[in-house]
Amino acid sequence: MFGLNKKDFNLFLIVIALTMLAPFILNPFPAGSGMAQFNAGYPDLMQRFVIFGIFAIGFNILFGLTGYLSFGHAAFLGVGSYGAIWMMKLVTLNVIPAIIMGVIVSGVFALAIGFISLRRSGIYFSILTLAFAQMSYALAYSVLTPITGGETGLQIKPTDRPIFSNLEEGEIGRANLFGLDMRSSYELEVGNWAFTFNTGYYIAAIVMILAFYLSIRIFRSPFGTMLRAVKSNQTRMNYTGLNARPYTLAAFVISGMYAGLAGGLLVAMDTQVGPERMFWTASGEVVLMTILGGASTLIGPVLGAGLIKYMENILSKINKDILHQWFAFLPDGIEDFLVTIVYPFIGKGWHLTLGIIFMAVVIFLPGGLVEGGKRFMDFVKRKKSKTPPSDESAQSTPAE
Amino acid sequence: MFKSGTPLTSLAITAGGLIGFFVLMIGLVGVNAVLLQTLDGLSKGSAYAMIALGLTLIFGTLGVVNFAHGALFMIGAFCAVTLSKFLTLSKEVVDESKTDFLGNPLKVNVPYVNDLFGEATGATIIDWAVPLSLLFAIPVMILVGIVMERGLIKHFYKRPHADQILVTFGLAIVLQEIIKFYYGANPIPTPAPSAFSGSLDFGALIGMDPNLIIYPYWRIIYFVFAALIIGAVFAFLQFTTFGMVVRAGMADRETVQLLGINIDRRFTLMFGLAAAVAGLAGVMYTPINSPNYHMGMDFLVLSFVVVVVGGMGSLPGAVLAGFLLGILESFASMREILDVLPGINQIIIYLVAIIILLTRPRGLMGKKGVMEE
Amino acid sequence: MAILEVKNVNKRFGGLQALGDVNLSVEENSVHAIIGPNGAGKSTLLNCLVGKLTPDTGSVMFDGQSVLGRKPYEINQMGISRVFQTPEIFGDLTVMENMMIPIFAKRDGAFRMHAIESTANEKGVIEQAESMLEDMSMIDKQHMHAAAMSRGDKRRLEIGMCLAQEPRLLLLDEPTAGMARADTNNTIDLLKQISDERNITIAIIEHDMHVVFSLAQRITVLAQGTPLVEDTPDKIKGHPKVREAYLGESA
Amino acid sequence: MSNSRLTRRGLLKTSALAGAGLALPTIFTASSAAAFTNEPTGSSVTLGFNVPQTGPYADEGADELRAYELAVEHLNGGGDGGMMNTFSSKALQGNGILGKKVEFVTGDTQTKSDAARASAKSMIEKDGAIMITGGSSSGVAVAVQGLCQEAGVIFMAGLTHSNDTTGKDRKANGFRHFFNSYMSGAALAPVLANAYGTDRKAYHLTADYNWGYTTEEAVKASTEAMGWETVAAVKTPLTQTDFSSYIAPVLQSGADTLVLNHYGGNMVNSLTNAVQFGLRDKQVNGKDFQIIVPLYSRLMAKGAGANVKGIFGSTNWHWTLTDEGSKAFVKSFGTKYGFPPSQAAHTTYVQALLYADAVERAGSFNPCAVAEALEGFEFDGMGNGKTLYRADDHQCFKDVLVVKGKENPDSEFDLLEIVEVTPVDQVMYAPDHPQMGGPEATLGTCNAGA
Repeated sequence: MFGLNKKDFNLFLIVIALTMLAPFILNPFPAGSGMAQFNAGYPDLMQRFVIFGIFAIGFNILFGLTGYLSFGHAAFLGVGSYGAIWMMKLVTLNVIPAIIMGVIVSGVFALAIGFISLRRSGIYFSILTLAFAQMSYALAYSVLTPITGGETGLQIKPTDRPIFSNLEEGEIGRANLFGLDMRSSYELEVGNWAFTFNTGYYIAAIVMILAFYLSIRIFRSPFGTMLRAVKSNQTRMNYTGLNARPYTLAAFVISGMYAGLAGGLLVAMDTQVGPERMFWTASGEVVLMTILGGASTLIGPVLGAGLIKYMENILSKINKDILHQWFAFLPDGIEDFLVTIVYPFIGKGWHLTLGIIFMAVVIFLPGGLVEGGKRFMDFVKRKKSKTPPSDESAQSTPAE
Repeated sequence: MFKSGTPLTSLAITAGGLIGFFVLMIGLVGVNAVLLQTLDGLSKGSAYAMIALGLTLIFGTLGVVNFAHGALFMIGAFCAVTLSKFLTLSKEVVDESKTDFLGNPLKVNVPYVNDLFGEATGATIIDWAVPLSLLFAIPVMILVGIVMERGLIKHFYKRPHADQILVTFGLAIVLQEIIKFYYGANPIPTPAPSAFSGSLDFGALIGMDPNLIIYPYWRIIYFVFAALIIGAVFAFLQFTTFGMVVRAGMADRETVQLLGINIDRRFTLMFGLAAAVAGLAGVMYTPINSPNYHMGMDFLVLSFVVVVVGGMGSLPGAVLAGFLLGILESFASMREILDVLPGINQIIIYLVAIIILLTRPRGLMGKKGVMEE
Repeated sequence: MAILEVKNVNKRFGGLQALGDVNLSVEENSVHAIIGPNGAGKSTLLNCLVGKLTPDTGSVMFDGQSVLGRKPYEINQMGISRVFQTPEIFGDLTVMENMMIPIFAKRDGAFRMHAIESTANEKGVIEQAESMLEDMSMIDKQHMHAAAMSRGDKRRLEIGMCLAQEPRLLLLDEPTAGMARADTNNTIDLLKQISDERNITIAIIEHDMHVVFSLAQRITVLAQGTPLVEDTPDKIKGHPKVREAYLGESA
Repeated sequence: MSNSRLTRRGLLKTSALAGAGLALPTIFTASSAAAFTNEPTGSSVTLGFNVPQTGPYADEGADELRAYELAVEHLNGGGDGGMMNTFSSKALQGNGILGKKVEFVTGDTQTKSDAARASAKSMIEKDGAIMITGGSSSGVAVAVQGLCQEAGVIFMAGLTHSNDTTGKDRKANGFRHFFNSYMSGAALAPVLANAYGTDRKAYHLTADYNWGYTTEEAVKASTEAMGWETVAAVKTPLTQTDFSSYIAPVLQSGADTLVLNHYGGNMVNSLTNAVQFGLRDKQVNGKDFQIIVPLYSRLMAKGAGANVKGIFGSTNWHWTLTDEGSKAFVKSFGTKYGFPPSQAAHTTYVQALLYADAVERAGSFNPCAVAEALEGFEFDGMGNGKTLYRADDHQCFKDVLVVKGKENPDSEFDLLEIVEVTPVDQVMYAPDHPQMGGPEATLGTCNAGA
């Protein structure tokens, strides 16, 4: 179906189901209950899940397939965002031209940076990309302030009058899709549960599904095979009459355009850009997302992106009061004790939990979350069939 | 092609370039400014060189992408903080003549060392906390390095670089969060002994007008200290049997193992050594800038750039690149330069890194085949 | 007609004269061996042919066109394939994928952006790859990861990949180095078969005289970077200069 | 789960239709029944405290959060009431806001505009916050202010000192109590002239981003107006940690005063470096060399240790103030937490109270009504003397403190001494002042969302 083999098609269906039903899946706890804290089904976070999913999928096309580790990918996200917001400020508030603009701008940017950086490989390549991204960040923050807004970034202001718009005097333009406001939502109430269906989220989700579909196609195409060949053995590649440079450059540009797409979508969902979006930690974040989920797997990067964004947005919001509420049913002494134990890991300590998860995943699940999922499935299967453990599962851990 | 690969040629090229650069700069901004910024570049470069040296031992030679190296620098700095906190452990004495912010009688902290050694000696000991911390930091850092290697890094030598990045980044976050938990996020002042406050007037020494070329004593000490440490590490690797085995192991690990030498144990010790170098760099850095929990991350990216610009697997390359980038950064911050090229101070290091990597594929003195895949 | 013509090629590395005035011509559809003691410059010569090194002076013509100044992949696209001393294959890919890549390269050239088509739909390429794998008798291993195979199999695969490109000249760099006798013989048979059936010129660098004399129609002996003699195997066998080069001055 | 937090979602429990059937989907944009975004319908109201909990300003964020918790306690009638007792407006009853119990959610801005907006959005979308407040940098303040304008909730800025927040980036839904670069310059200049004379050559080091630019501009303008000469102004990167190469050439330039337009970590490091160079022991042009830090933060200044001694700067508020409001606040904060509050804590506490008071006076949570109640509001008893929330740009005008690093501190909190309380008239400016974005700067119109 759709040119996918059965396995990929099933995965694709699962991804469609997950994204379309996300408002339900991410809101498993009734509103008002103590566990509601863990609900992630509100528009902003759902949007971030899919947008950073796109970012990571794109990064994985470069890193997972060719093995080239770019440490400056956030620059393309940022540049795409700037391109998109200028489109909205000057031309139209419709999100489609803005997103297209983001993709084009970052594609051109990626072409230039990739052309230079891909003259080197391995760590030298990584440092070149890092250097370009850091330069972009530093300049955007300072001397390019007239274009980028500097520290305070760019927003749509009441004085912005895009060419194709009919705003009233003093009205602040809103991102829309042919009049459909990105921020409009339907609220569905079922018993104690409340589910939000947000226009912006669904647009971003559809874009992510398309981006995911495209990435499957790329993975399964001769081009994808060539990219894996680049990773595997460049010498053989050269002596098989293949020029590795345009392949890696194409992968780099595609992946830069994915980043630009994510950047454009970020602006479409939330019309604002700041230069921190290009800081090296943001580049590092997408690397971590991809590795955490499972590099060179199709779904891994999306899972990694989801986990990191979940931690950042949910864990950081838990504070001491909430802890006290959770443990309120316990005797005071035990309650205080538990709060003291848990407190360093939540709220302002969410970084600590993140660090521990990074370490735990890489130590216990080499290959990332996808590998963890596989092991779990193997475990379930083995339980079902009640056969003694075969060697197969042990081998499924890649040795290298 | 053999020729251009030798360290000597690259040194010659660098030296030639630098001389030309200096002449140009002197023409532009005058000899005083150039002298001053060179001095500053050397002191700035000392920190870069020391951190890069330790990182190269781990990253350039053991092949482990150690994102926790910045954290080692930070832990070193907090060794100094910890010792000075320890020395100022105090009992509270109520001073009835003053009041605190709530209007209650003021509680004054009197350090125990004052009780033990008398007020004058106690104050001196506290004053010298940073140099004293060196003694404290060496065993702590070596231990930290060894525990880190045995407990974690050891299992990652053969894993992909991606896994190494994830695990060491995770470790770096955990380490800095632990420090933040105990010491807070704000910088903690850790001054140098008062004997070293103020600055040396170089200009006056060589007969120029006073105040033209002044430089803080502590930064000069830092430079000398860095030179000593770097020299010691080189001497250690060059002249001891241990060092020879390690160098051989860097070149060809399997052969050395075939010779029946336990290279793993030596690598562990080398990790300890690298940690100690980073840590000592951190201890001595505390008076220059008050340490805070994320100072390691601030240096992390820069130190990777320095190592790679120096060339993977080359210790002299790392040191050379450290000083080179330090000096260039200093020059780029001069207002005469900034008037012509606004914002150049923001990007100089990265710009130079790009130029060097494009003209010299393996950095200044890199070895072929180290982490090029 | 000579398909490969090497004229007056010189190559120095610093103070070392690696190749001195090498002249060599390889006849079309022949098996030509280049032998010589260690350090004779065999590998340097080979690298000059495939574009990894550029000679300081001289010319290298393939089928009437100069290969100098071209990149390895361009030279390959001209019709020269190379088999390495240690098999260079795509270890992370399956055997089938390994075999498809040269076929794509043959069909699509050095670069083509075929990013949307599914590899599974490339029926023509798959059929060709299958038939080549059958020829190499590795069809049963097609789903294996290439890195997991034995060294002999890797060698077969590499040769198969080169053949799949239908090259006009196949260069082999000590293809049997480090192989057991049985594997060596299999490789000899394979190469013989190729030369008989496929219309491919073969140039082989080899240490193992058994291999050389079983295969070659002409042999060039290289010593200290210079060709000593070039002749038929029978003549080479008894040539005094060759004995000298190989056995020292005892001849 | 005895006292589960009631959020907007929580309230649905009571308002949801009986039975498990599907409720009618409602669209809550233009045609919604609610009058404004997150209109509180239950017995409680949720405020969003968005402060840096990770990153370099985490300690300031923590102090802001303490102040907020204290404010909530006081609003709900707990504790000693703090500044509610000294506040000139007596609308607050200690029974929550408009009788609704005040609850709050917290978030981490990470001092990044993206993260700050994500956090604020989650408060608005998930927790139903009716007002967002906090922050410790102008980048974040401008970003979140813009978001609140779009979403239709009130934003009460925390620590943000850039002119832009209520200058060119001012928004109808955003309010700032903290002072700004212009006020720092205007307040400092006369004091500096007094202490150091009117014939000085100043050398500026400026953080290379918006806040740095506005501060440099303000300090330059006001010091030049009284006769100082600006020798040079050099921009330093935000990510710079070692300022030695910028400080080394200062003496060569012939300047006798160094102005450090730096904040936070930059300020601590540049000041430490400058003192290291022994600049303050030098004599130039026959005068003692001086260093000035336009914006002081006591929390951060602590990081510079003894280096701050004798160095002039300005601050929004300091715990040693002796007016009734300040005393009440220090007492109630100090009693609860064991140390005196910072200026960040003060401004956020005041903002929380001002918001609550405005709601009470407006009689509605509707952001437009609240904005109207805040605009032109004059009050006293909040630690800064008589204060005006100007309607034109939503900036508070009040006295500004000029402070100096204390030579002999009594305790670790006793770092600054107040040199002068510059009266509000001296720091007043026109709403269309060129430093504030000129005549183009506009608040826009109030947005109530829904």
